[in-house]
Amino acid sequence: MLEIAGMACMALGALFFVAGTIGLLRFPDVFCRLHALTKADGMGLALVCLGAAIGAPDGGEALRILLIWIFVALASATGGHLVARHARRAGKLVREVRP
Amino acid sequence: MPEFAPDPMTLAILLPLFGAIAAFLAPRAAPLIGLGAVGAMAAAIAAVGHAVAQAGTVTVPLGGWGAPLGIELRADGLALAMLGLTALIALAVGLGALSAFAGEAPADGQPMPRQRAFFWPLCLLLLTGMNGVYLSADLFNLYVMLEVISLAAVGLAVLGGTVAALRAGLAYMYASLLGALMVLLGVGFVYLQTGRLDFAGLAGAQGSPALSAAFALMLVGLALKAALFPLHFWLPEAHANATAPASALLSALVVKAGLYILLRLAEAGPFPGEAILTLLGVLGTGAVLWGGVQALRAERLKLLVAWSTVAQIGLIFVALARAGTEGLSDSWRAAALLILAHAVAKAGMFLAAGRIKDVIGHDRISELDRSAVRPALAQLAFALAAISLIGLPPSLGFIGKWSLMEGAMGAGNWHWIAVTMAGTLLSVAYFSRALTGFLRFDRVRAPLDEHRGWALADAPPVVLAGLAVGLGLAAGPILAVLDLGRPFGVTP
Amino acid sequence: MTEATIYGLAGLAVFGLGLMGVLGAADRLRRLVALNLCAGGAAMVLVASSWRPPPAAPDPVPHALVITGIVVMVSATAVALALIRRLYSLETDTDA
Amino acid sequence: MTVLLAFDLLLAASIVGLAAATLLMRDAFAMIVAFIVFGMLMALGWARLVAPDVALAEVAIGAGLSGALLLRTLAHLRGGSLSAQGGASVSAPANGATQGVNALLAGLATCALGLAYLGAPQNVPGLEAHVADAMPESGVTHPVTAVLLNFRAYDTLMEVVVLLAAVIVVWQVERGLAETPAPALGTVYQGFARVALPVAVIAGGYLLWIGAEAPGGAFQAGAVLGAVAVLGLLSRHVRPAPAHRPLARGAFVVGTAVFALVALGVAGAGRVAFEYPPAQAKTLILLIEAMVTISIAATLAALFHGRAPVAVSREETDR
Repeated sequence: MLEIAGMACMALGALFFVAGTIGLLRFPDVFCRLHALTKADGMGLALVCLGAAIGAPDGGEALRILLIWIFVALASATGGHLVARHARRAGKLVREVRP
Repeated sequence: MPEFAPDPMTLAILLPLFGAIAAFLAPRAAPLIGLGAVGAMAAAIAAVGHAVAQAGTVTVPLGGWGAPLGIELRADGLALAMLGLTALIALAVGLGALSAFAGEAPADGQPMPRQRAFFWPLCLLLLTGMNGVYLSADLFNLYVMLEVISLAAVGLAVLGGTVAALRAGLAYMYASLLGALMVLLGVGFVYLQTGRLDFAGLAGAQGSPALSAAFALMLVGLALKAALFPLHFWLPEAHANATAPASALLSALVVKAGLYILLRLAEAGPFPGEAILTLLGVLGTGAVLWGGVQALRAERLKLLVAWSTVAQIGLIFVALARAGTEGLSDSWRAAALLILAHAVAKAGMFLAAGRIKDVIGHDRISELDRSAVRPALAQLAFALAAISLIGLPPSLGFIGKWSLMEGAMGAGNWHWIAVTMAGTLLSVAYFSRALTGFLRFDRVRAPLDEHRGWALADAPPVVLAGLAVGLGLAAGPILAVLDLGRPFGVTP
Repeated sequence: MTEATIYGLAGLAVFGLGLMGVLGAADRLRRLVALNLCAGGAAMVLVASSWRPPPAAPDPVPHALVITGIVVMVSATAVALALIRRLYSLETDTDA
Repeated sequence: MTVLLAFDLLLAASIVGLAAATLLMRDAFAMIVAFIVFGMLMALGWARLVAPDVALAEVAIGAGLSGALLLRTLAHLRGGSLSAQGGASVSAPANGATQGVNALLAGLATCALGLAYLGAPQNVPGLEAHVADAMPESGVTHPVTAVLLNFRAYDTLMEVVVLLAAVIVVWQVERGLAETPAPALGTVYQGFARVALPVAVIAGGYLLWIGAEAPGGAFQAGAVLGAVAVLGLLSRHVRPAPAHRPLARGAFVVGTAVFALVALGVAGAGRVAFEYPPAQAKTLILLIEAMVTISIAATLAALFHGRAPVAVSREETDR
């Protein structure tokens, strides 16, 4: 039962990653892409980690997965910030979306 | 004493390593540390020699595991000769480097002149790698050793810091890296087929497509490292633009690592077919001719010397190719002699060329005869080295070429004799371009310079060049050393 | 068709692509990246050679070799990059 | 099983595709990014081949640090910025015909190699039986660590020597080279560094310790600690100064020196070099690993930083 729940979480997480990737490929400018990437991938990562933690053999392993999640989330948030900051300084304007 | 006694083979590899560490930590004392480490290494090599003389082939299973799980060091006569050669050249080049880098002015306020501070750590790391190659009996270990050598060699090649040296150094780096990676993939194929990495595993293997692929990869990779025509493109610029002591090490030792491994592979493996051997011979012929022609066209002395390396390497491949599928039973000895002869003579020649360039101020061949300053001893050394490289008796080069031609005559391989003769004629032609420049005085405009006395820097090239000629008289003992432990399983 | 075959062939393909890059690329940086591709391909062939059909554990020796190879390659890459940076500085100084 | 087979095929195809993309990207920045992704996917493939140690090393060193080194160099070539505008192009005209012939030759050679690979016998027993037999005497329980630090310790020593040679050459080449200004990364990054770096140090130590029994060990730990140092350099928590030079030299050589000394020191009394007495094997291996980790971390950070630390002008320091 737990195994199925874990698998389901991972599958759902993977779906979020796919959505984020589509956003990365399809969105018009760097800020939109970042938005898709950080938001969707953050959710995807959380779900995959949750699924993996459910499947973990013991508490220690689950704790390590939790730590991994925290730090990857922190790192991707910082990374996203750095990309956005660099893009803004380099003068990349938000492209106007045509109606 | 036996309570604490690492074996001399391990010491021969690790002593230069300790020297390199010490020289890196204490740049000011680097020359002293370096010469001390080379001396200690020579002592360890003498101990290896003692052991080999008594037992023939000596092996050390590092870590006590033994092949195939662990790595073994193995020394026989061929390895011993190469070790001794390396120690000799390192000592001479080291002495030469003392004076070559002594006059270097401190650059932009740095505490130590760059070349002096970095020559010794790199040179000693190079010696670690070279000795490791000679003693290794494990394919993957050879790959790692090749990388040690190539990083140290690139460091030495760009020591001068000029744009030309850096460009040539980068091209050299890429060629060397690609060669090493081909060897690595070859090692992968060997492991795929045999599940082992030691030479003994290779010896017992049946021929198969995977092994052929492995041999092809390693052959091409090593030919690239040994600068066999047409894979020689990186060599002339890299060797000509390095500072003289570095050129001497690169030309005398580094290219020999690839050749030595090829010899060892030929000894261990299921032997490559006649077609491959002939191909090697043809490429060697190409190298002899192309290297000779380019040396004739070279405008600078060091470039001429570098092109002559290409030609001489080609001759060594011709020697390898000569024997046919009967194994290298006989021609390997000619190849080994040529490797030794070329190494001693070329080290002396590059040091001499460096001295000539330092004293005269340039090394343009066409203007050598206009110089009022004549570095007589360096020119003598250059001439003596040229005698050995051309192959005039009684030099070591003569003995090498003679044994090559003797064997070829015995087997009726007249075409290889023709190649050897052509190479000899070409070398006479290109070396005499430099030698006539030394001997002509009629184009000097200024009054001839006073004799400036002997410098210590003249000693290493003269000694090396003298040895290149004189060792021919000791060919018997050298051959006896080479046959210790019967590499290639032949009795003389 | 086992995992070893799939990834081994992929490794060879990567090695071949790297080879093409080294021989064909004009740009220094690109040639270096191509050499790194070659190294990756060779490493992949070695790792594939260590694979054993489960439940058997893989052979650890090629794993150790590949770790060594990775460290060696990053060292070589660093040296080549230092040469590239230095060359660039010298060339822009003299050509400008 | 078919799902996994499809996954393997897809992953292998992506790896090859990314390798090709790396070579085809016009912009050097995109090329490097493609190369990093290629390394990540390759590590995933190695995880599929049950080689977690190798995958860890590849992600940390092969993709991570190599990528960082490449990007740093690109920033140098483009005058401090990574974007393609306003910097020298790094390409030169090429000879199309030669290129074509070369590519053709390389393709043919690869096809021949592929045929040879398919012709090779499957699953030839390697050295795993030997390793399994010798494991009890190795002092550790993780086979890859046993191979690296005991059975083939000589190779590993020489690998550390390669790193040492690299840092010596880099210092030699870069003497007197003007420094590229490090990018200012802002307060968010500084905060992240303050939280993450100490944790990463702990993670490095954990990787080193766990290496005796599970995937991990000196190289992965050294890479993590090296990355910590790189992040420290970027956030300017670490500012190399000339006074650090002796310390840096010591850190570079300590791994090699201790490794080689232990290798020689255990010889004697019937043992050869590198033959640790079984009773002390675990202690000696951990000692060597700890020292090698320090050297690897210091060396990787120095390779990233480039030249030897020199005096920095006041203006530059204050910025």
